[in-house]
Amino acid sequence: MAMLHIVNKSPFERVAFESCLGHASEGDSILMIEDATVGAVDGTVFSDLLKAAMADKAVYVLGGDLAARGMSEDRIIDGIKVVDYAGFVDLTADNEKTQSWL
Amino acid sequence: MAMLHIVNKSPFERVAFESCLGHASEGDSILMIEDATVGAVDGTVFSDLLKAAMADKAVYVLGGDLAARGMSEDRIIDGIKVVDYAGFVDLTADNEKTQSWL
Amino acid sequence: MAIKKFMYVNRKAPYGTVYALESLEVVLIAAAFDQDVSLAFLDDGVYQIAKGQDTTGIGQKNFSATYRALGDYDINKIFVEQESLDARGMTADDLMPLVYEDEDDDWAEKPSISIVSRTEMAAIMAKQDVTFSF
Amino acid sequence: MAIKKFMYVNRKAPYGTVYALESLEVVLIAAAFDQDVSLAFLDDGVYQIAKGQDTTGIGQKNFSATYRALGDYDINKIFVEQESLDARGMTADDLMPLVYEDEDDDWAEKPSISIVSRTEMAAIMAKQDVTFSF
Amino acid sequence: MKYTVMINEGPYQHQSADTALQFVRAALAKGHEIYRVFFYHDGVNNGTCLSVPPSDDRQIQKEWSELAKEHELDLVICIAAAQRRGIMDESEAKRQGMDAHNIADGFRISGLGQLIEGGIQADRTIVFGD
Amino acid sequence: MKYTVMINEGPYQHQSADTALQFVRAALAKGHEIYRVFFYHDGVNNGTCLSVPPSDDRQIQKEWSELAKEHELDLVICIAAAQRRGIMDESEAKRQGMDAHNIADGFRISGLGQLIEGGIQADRTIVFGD
Repeated sequence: MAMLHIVNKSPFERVAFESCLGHASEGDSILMIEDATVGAVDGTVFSDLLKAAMADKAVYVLGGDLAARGMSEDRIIDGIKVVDYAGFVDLTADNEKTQSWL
Repeated sequence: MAMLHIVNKSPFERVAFESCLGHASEGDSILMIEDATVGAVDGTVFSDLLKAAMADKAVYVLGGDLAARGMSEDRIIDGIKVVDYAGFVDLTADNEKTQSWL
Repeated sequence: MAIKKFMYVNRKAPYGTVYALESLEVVLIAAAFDQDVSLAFLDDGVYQIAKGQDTTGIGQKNFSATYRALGDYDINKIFVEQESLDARGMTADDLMPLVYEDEDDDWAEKPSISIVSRTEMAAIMAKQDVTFSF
Repeated sequence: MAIKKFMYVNRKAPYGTVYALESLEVVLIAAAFDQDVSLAFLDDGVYQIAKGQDTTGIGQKNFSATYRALGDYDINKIFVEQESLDARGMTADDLMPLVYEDEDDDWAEKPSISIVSRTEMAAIMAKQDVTFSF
Repeated sequence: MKYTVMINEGPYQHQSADTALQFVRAALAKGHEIYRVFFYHDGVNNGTCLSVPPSDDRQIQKEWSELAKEHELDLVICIAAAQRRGIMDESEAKRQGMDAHNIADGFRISGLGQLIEGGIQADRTIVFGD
Repeated sequence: MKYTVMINEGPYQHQSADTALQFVRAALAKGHEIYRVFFYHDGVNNGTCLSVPPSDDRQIQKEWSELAKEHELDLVICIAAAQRRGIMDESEAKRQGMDAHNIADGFRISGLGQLIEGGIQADRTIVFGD
């Protein structure tokens, strides 16, 4: 009964991403889209929190959104997987349900 | 050349209010409206930061917005002045310029 | 068709944006569908059910009384997060006393609100089938 | 009429919302009015002038090249906050090299961007007459 | 797999309107079924036919209309949200005594029950918003 | 004192549209002059005439029209933002070959220069947004 959590808010701007991390369960997946993708970058004030969550959750980032904001894939935290819209669809199919953190 | 800073975002939800406090100058005024009014309440995780800013800045809250969110005026930090829309207008007239923190 | 668990997640303050009001409108409609309905109030969403809301100063309709009617619609699983209250200097006493009449217990009036920890909220969220966020 | 100091404060990431694009559209129009124009990039606004923006994956127009044209419109006071870069793991090298030609110095090419501390940014904001926020 | 998609923001202001469109396209390309797309809050503004974006920009509203035609999508605009924001079909315009309507091809206006029913019928319900 | 007011969000979704209206009312009540109200981003949606909110709710768009009539306000909708979002006056509708327009009484559509000019002319410029 794993859940896909979809986050679209920058972790530097709103509390939504942190709230998501606080409510995702072990074995869940987290997908960063839109402005949330900047949270995938390593070496930020947010990256330690995200790395801690990766201990028992899978984390994905929508590549097109990351690139749009000028952040290249070689800057993101090790272990975060980059997906495109097709991969986004697959994640929603592979997880039994989704929750959007707006 | 004092400035009126207008904040309409909850300090628990977005970084705008904190950013405002970090950029307001000595002698400036800060007005909380809309969702930002919940930041006027004492005893929150935000109240110490606001109290520190009050050392050299005047802080106001729009009373109608505070009441709408169920927070009575006796809960707010000592020294914050409650204004109505007419008082809001006066603040924009009494300060030479305004900056909105959106 | 099997009954699904629907959760309505409310994380935003009322009146500053329309989400609280229009979320409530969905919940009222949802009541007619005989599904399993839960409401979660966390982060700034806790202000939605704060008591004493008075909108006379802002020209918007005060819709908080509608939450009190939820019990009549058999919507009585309302979860409020303790940590969200704490951060905002609030306690359970600051919330409207939302209740319902339990038909399995001689229509005794019971509280609809459960104050839960963040960990408990996470566990409740994990059990849902459909989650609507506003 | 005296020239006024106009500041455009950009605090949001591009593409996630329209504010960055439509703010830039205002700035381009503002250039025609012979006022004193400054741009501030802080908080998530620093991503607006990040280099290497590539929007091919999201179906939106890449408007970042327009920032490079600002110098041609005599808009060359662009302030970027150091603390905002630091928090996001960024440095000045991550920004587009925005430049202008200084007519008072034999059209020498000079950088338009000044990286400033939060304290300096506050002092710059305090000197403006009109502040547009997006 | 059968999807219901909810869209809570209008076009251009928030990317969620774009993302939802891209998601629906990608789901259809993979052979999934889109049971319903429900437009709520400012999302109803995706259904206006009066939008004329710059020619070098994306045409979000038109793209929905075209996608709906191609895949027989059920694009539902919430009537209560639409009334507040000024999105109107021909019959509602008549009822209100208005001489104009602005709903785009392929959209229909209906009640919130369509959202709940969509959530019940679909295997997955995805929310796009701000 | 002479004010220019900028409104960046649409009605109902964000309170800033309400707050701006209340602010303008209060400023007028105090005898100040409203030099211009400029609607940008989703703020252009305040100028639709097709909005029909519930009768017990506030009628934001109509209130602007009435206030404009009473006080001869200059309510300006940004043309570029309006085109993206589907707000159109009669002449633009004709030019675009549309058979409907939806701009409310008292609003006019013009360019961004009106915002800058407003900022230059006014003693105070106030921004309402999200």
